Amino acid sequence: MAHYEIERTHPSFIKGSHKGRKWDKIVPAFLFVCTMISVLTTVGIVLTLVLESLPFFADVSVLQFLTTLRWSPPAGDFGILPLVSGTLLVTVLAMLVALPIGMMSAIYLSEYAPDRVRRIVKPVLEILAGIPTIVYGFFALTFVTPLLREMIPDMGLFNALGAGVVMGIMIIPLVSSLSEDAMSAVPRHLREAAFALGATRFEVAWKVVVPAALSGIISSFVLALSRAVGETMIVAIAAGATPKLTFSPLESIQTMTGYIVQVSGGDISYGSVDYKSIFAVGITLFGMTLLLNLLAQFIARRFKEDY
Amino acid sequence: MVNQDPVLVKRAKTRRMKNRFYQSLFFAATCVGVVVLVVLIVDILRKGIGVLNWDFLTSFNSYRPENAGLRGAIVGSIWIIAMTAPLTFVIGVCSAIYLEEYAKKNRWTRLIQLNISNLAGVPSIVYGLLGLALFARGFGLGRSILAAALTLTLLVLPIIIVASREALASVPDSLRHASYALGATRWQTIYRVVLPRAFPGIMTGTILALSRAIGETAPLLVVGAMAYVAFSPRDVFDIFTTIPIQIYNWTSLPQEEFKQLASAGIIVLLVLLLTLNAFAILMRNKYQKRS
Amino acid sequence: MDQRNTMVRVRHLNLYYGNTQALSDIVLDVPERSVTALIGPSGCGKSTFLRTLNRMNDLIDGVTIEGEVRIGGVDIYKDDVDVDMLRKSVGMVFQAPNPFPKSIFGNIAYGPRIHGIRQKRELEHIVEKSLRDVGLWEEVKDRLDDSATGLSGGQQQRLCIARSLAVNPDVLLMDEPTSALDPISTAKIEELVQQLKEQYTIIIVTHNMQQAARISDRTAFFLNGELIEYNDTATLFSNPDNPRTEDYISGRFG
Amino acid sequence: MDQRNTMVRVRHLNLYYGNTQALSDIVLDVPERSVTALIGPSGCGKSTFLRTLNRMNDLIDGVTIEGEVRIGGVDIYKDDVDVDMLRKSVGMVFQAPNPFPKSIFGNIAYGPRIHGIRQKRELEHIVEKSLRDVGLWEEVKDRLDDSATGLSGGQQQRLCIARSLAVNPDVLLMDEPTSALDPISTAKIEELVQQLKEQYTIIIVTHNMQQAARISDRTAFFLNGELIEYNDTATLFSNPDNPRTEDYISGRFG
Amino acid sequence: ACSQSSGTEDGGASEENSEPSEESSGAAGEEGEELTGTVVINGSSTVYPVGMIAAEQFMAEHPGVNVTVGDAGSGAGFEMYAAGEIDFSEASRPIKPEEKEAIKEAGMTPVEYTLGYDGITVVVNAENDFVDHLTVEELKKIWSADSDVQTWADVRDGWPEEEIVLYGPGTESGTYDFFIEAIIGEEEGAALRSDYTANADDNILVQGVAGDPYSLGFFGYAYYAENQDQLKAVPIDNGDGPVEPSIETISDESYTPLSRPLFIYPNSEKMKENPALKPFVQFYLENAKQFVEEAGYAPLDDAHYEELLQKFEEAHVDV
Ligand SMILES: Nc1ncnc2c1ncn2[C@@H]1O[C@H](COP(=O)(O)OP(=O)(O)OP(=O)(O)O)[C@@H](O)[C@H]1O
Ligand SMILES: Nc1ncnc2c1ncn2[C@@H]1O[C@H](COP(=O)(O)OP(=O)(O)OP(=O)(O)O)[C@@H](O)[C@H]1O
Ligand SMILES: [Mg+2]
Ligand SMILES: [Mg+2]
Ligand SMILES: O=P([O-])([O-])[O-]
Repeated sequence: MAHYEIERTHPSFIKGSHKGRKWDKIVPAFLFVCTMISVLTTVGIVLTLVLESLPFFADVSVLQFLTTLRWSPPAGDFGILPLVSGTLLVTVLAMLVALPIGMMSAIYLSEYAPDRVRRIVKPVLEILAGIPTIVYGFFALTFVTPLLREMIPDMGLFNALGAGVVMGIMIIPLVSSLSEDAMSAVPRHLREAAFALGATRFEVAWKVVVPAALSGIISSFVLALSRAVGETMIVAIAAGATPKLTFSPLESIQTMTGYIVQVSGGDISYGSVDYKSIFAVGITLFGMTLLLNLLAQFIARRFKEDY
Repeated sequence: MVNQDPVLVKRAKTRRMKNRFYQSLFFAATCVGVVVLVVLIVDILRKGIGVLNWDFLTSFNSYRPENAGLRGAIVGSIWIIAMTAPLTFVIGVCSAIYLEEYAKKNRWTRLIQLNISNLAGVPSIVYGLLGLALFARGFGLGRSILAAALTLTLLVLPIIIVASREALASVPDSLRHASYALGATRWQTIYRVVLPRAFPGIMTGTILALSRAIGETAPLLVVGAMAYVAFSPRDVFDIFTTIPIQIYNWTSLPQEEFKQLASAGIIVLLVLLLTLNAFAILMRNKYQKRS
Repeated sequence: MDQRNTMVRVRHLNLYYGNTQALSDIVLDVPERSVTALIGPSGCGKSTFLRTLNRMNDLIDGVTIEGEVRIGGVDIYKDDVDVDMLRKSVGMVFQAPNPFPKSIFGNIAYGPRIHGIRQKRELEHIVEKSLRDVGLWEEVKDRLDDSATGLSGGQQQRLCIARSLAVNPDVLLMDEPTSALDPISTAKIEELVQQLKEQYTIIIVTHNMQQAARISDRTAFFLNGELIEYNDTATLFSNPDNPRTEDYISGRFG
Repeated sequence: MDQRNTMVRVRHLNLYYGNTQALSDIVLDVPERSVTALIGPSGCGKSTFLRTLNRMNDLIDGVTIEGEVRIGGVDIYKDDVDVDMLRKSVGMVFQAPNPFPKSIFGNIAYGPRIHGIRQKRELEHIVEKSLRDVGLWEEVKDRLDDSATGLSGGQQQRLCIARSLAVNPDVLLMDEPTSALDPISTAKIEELVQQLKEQYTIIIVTHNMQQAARISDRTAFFLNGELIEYNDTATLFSNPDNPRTEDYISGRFG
Repeated sequence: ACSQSSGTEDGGASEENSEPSEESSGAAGEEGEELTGTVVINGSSTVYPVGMIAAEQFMAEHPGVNVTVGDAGSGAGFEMYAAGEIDFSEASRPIKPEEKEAIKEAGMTPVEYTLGYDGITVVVNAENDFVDHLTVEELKKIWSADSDVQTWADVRDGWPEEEIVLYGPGTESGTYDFFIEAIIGEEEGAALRSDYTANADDNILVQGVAGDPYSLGFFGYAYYAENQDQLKAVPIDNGDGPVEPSIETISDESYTPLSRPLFIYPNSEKMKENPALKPFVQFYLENAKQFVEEAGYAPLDDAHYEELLQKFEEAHVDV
């Protein structure tokens, strides 16, 4: 094969001073620092919670904390389970509302609604997520619960049901918007393939789009779940402040967040075990959300589908 | 049609009905959210609109309900948002850029991602505890606007990071390649090609984050928001109150009149929220048109 | 050719996207069990026309259609036509292979399942037959449960064809089915089309005139939404009636 | 041809994606101001090879490169090479047109701007010249501020070529630049390539052998990551040395 | 540079005031001289309205001063006190030994001033027509941790066989502690029964009792006073016959044992740095009776307030 003389020996791309260069050194460093803030936040949270709860666990053993069935600080009973059950109860109720409704709204918006309708309805639903939670708290107490009590007369004024339902409504847009995003991201050609086989819109949505978007949908579920577990003001206002190991939605309960906010605004002495207990509850809560997220990550990866 | 198999035709009819049934069901589900929103807003308007007037917006809080207004809280909320917005935006977008454009896709990056999505689920009150320990006490910022704004920044940061990452990831690689192929550096590519294109999505994330920040109550209670502040804060080290805090406080007083004020406060908060959302949607539409 | 029945019969078809007309007064008859190629420059309306034949255009907002389209004698734009059943009878293969993110088996079985076939045995039979028809059976029979997205581009496209065949259509529409494929995969699909026309009526869009010449019995040349010329492929390429057809096939115009 | 200088000189190039080898011991010289076509079946490494020439593979994690690539005499994988400036000298055009979501003007001016040109006059001059070079000036001169994404596919691809020219490269790499385009746009781009080789060294990947034959001076045939044959286009197509080349160009194998 | 304990240095009003702050503080109380600075109050949410009234009226006289009031809770108030973050803490219970210790360790001495009383009011639904009064014993029977009272009939013979629905503040509330002390007894670890419906917000308790015909609850007097149409206060018999809660009966201490004192703990050490603080505390104490009444609580007799002022002056001769 032919060989040729080489003409230029000093092309311009030998390293010299180039304008973009300096930014390409500084920028990543700065960006990295910004990213580290999130990591440090976690470190900060864990440190705060651990350090502040150490005195608590000096008084109350971890075993006692995890296994006692009663939460009654004045009596010296610090069993987290009633608070956990309260949290779970409200969360389950909220999910029962938010997941089906959110999911169905997402399917409607992504598969059925005309573009014009989607462009209006989606942000309107998103408003639900932006309404301050104390507003929901009072909505639950003064609107939803009375309504529910007409149907279920022997339900208490404070109950897990009203709080859970309203929390579920608040969370709807988290599910509907994020799932809708995931469904919209399913390429059009997959839908067309199904239509071309004679599928109805429902069959396309349910058997093609939803499975293809499943990992996104599950992520939205978990985000919703985490939000429900961590929600504070709604339960503080509407669910009562009665730590109770119960799974009856008609009763008044207390959640972990509800406990923390009430104690931190209460009158008890900051030196007391009662006060320190909020950090122990905080750690439990943090651990729970962490577990949920790990689970989500795992599930999302299992269901990840490439299209 | 060619093969009018009667069994199939009958089945087709059921399938069509099934489709129609589900369409109605899904539509109804969508309406639930919208209807609740309307009910919520009507309920609040009914309770609060009567006391909502100019005086309410321009007077400070008072023990006399007829004199009480929201001024200190409005100014406080604006201060907090004015601090939180740029901080979250810069830190959040920068983190997203780092994770999406610079970080190697290795175990550490995945760990950071997991950490961020985990932070998104950490209860806001826990951020309050952190803010108190770290900013108010640790950094000696006291119970100030700055301490509160920093707390809220950490609180809403995951929201904006996640949204911005999505936006950045949705920018097609072909655009990046085009830019690199012209000899652009990584930063030039990001700054001039990727970011403009991702901007609408980033805006959405920002607004969602700020909406959350505006309405937060629990962490600010812990960080030290005041219930009665009868002056407008002058700098970020000042004591503060915010609209949701004021609402919360009014609802806990015995007098019925304060509850009306609380409803009026909620209206103001919602108006602020909707303005912010509208702004976001406008920005989003403006930039979406171009690309 | 003339002894065969007409499978697709189009009369005075006009189609508008909003206010812009994309198809003007198309008249054309397609005999059954033949391959018809649609050629023409980009944007001339080939895909649009193809999509009127299985009413895929219904999915696009703002499309208006006038005229008559009969398939197997039935006016498919009549109110009493069940669109889903129409699409079952008129299969479609797209430019880019678009397998569902499901298993190979799940892809082929999707159509039969939605049309009511539940028995595993029957499904397995259909899957095997369809894959054999496209010559993919030997290549994939040991990994029917693997994801279809793991196949190569050419295999994916054949899978998509098999998926269309699995619902037992009469007509098969193909919109540039090989334009994203390498020459070898293209050759395989061209061969397949030749086999399939024994059973199916095939209408294929292509921007590759050699391909049209190689595989089709009749060719339709579209330009600016009009059907300029429609004839036996051999005639159209060797001896076109219309000077614009000649200009186009000789690569002379834009 | 032999009186021309070598612009690209590749010696014993091996490339690995992780552990799988995608290029094996490639040796090849490209003379300046010529068109070299890279052909071969899908997945044979054409794009991969092209991307080693402007180090676009650096953007992919886990790529290892051995051997020597010299452009204009400089070993571009040496440490003292400024990759950004290399890419300025070695332009690239992609398979799918990828204009920035900016104005037509903004697209062309992007490169000059990032390389430090700020003056409006100078930019205007570059934009006009680049657009003239690709024959797009007359078509778009009245709407330079319109979004480039509003152009037709063929126009977009020519815009992308103009955008590459605007930074004044020595080498132009094109990866199947016409495979997404209709025949008329394709013809325009082929014509353009013929003009551009007066000034630039062009290396073009194509899976269309007719195209390779029409436009290139030399052709390289790749198979499974190996360079099977590299020769004058006329020779390679009429009288290939290697039987596998012959099999491929005659469409005989897969 | 936090503003919590600021004098004129970082008070924004200082621009209007050409005179140095030390002088103006010396002239505190005199008309015409503008006082500047910020006073930060935090603590009990029960006492909060009193503080707010004091703040607002003080600021009306001294527009240069900013008084802000928080309602973070008595415990939080003392904690901020110890951390040196506030000028003034309010409490609905006396300071606990460990809190006092913490404050002393930080180099401060909390001085306690009793402002007045809040009568913890035991209430039933307005429709309840059988409860005429309850004895302390009966309350104890109902509320003690090992209570077996399920229906009203369990409380007193002849009352209906209807389930008694209980409402009360949560364990974190000062009212909870006080109620235990007054009704159950002072022994360590005493608690109320845990199966009642608790809430931190008295307004919400009001709604609970108002919505349940067979309910019983207890909370601060002001919340009863504002909702007399929906609630009925239960007279309490502590051995001397049933006494109905009212401002008078609470004030004259005949309503026992459920009157709980409200306190303030001005931070004496801060007075040295903060020129606005002493005049404010003085103003607060001088008008305490009026403020307490206005907030809906029961004031003490005039002699008590004179004592308060005297105590204050003795404590702060040096400032
Ligand atoms: N959804 C749509 N809305 C509006 N106009 C459309 C739409 N789809 C296609 N068109 C327009 O209709 C005309 C015909 O398009 P069509 O896709 O049928 O062309 P084609 O012949 O298939 O071209 P190609 O070879 O590029 O696929 C074009 O001008 C196109 O821009
Ligand atoms: N980023 C990557 N990571 C791992 N393997 C890759 C990557 N890109 C390409 N390959 C593999 O390297 C081989 C060569 O790919 P390349 O894209 O260079 O082929 P090509 O000749 O350009 O094919 P085509 O004609 O389809 O574009 C293929 O087997 C491909 O699967
Ligand atoms: Mg088309
Ligand atoms: Mg390639
Ligand atoms: O803040 P507490 O009034 O309930 O004492």
